[in-house]
Amino acid sequence: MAMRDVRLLTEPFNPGTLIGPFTQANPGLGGVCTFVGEVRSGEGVEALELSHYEPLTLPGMHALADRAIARFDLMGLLMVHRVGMMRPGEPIVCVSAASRHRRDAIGAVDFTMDHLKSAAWFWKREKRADGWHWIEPRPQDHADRERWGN
Amino acid sequence: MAMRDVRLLTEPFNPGTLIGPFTQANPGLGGVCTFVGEVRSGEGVEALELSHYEPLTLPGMHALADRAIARFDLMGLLMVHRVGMMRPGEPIVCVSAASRHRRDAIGAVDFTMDHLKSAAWFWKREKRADGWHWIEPRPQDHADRERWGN
Amino acid sequence: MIRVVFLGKLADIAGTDADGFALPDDEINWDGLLALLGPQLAEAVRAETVKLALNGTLLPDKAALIARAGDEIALLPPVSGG
Amino acid sequence: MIRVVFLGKLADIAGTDADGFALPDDEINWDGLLALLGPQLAEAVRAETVKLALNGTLLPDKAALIARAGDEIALLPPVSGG
Repeated sequence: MAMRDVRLLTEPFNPGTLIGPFTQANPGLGGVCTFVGEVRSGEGVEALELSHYEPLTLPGMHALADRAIARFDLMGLLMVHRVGMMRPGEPIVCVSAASRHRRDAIGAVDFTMDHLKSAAWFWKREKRADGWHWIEPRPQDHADRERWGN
Repeated sequence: MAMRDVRLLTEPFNPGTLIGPFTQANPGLGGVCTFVGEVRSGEGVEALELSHYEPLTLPGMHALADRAIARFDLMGLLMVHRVGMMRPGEPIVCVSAASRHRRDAIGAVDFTMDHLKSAAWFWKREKRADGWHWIEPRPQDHADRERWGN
Repeated sequence: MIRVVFLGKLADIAGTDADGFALPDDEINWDGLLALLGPQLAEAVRAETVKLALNGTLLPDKAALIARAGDEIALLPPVSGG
Repeated sequence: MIRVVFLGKLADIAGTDADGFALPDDEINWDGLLALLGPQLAEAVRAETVKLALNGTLLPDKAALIARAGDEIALLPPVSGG
């Protein structure tokens, strides 16, 4: 049974403080793959706001964790996402998978990241010099998910 | 030009102390993907020894870093490998890639891990209750590399 | 009263994240909801890409909506990319 | 003298990680190296999967080896999996 830690956070977080205990909980595990996404800077974005719909967003993340755990042979899966207002450079998402074999950990992180936005119901808007702009879906997101045959 | 940090370490290391500064060096970078491999436990292995041939091993790691940097759009690539005697649970390898876009970071870690053993000339032996045993190449390693078309 | 939650850019069109509406009858269907929302929001939420959740559960067909007093309806435009 | 480095299980067969050998001539070729190593090691390093590096550079064809005094030869079995 894979250990699971799925959270929505409304305040800034430090991925290192999540990954350390997550790794320590599974000593001798084989491998841990971690992806941390940050709010990009240098593109004129002053702030990013993520809104969510509580009754769908967290259950969507748990359903995605179920799929990743069913698909890959994992010892643990961590899935943490920020909501609310963020500044460039702040972590927005952290997904970490621990497994006995390398390919399962890397595959689970890749799979989870490809599906997280569609599974978890987030709406993003960016603040630029001329005000707030909603972010539309990208065709690339669909192509990324298609890689997994569903 | 991607920042590069390629090292062979003869003493135990803490991946968190490498990843923190690596991430801090690229604020607002988009994403960081990290894989940490540990010496597996629970399979009767008491110790693992990795030997290398200095004139080939480190140049092999740098050549692999060149290929990953050429293939993916990276801001930084960290590739650290232990050599010498290790105990179960100790980190053996840490590969971390920073990029503006998620797929480059995850792809670079996946690619690097698939090629690291063949590119970097490591020989492993395990100590079990009945003594030391050399680890042979696995057909799966070849299949993993074939995924990349080379 | 029903509560209607507007996500993403629908909140901009609505001018609020959520609003309460008095029901003209015991229950309300999709056309009744559109009438309550007014023409501008009705136009926006008719788009095929806008989904509807009733009390936290997505409806496979939002046009099949039947809501009663105390229910929460969420109107969900496509999630963001990037 | 040349120095020969044995990697992986070749070190077990040789009983050492590296050894120095006096050269019978100014230079030594592949067959001369096999003669110096003795029958058991010669058999092991003849395997197609064993590669040879001369002064840190892999030879495309180890049978084309020409080494001189002061050179370092490394004999490299396949790297480990796992």
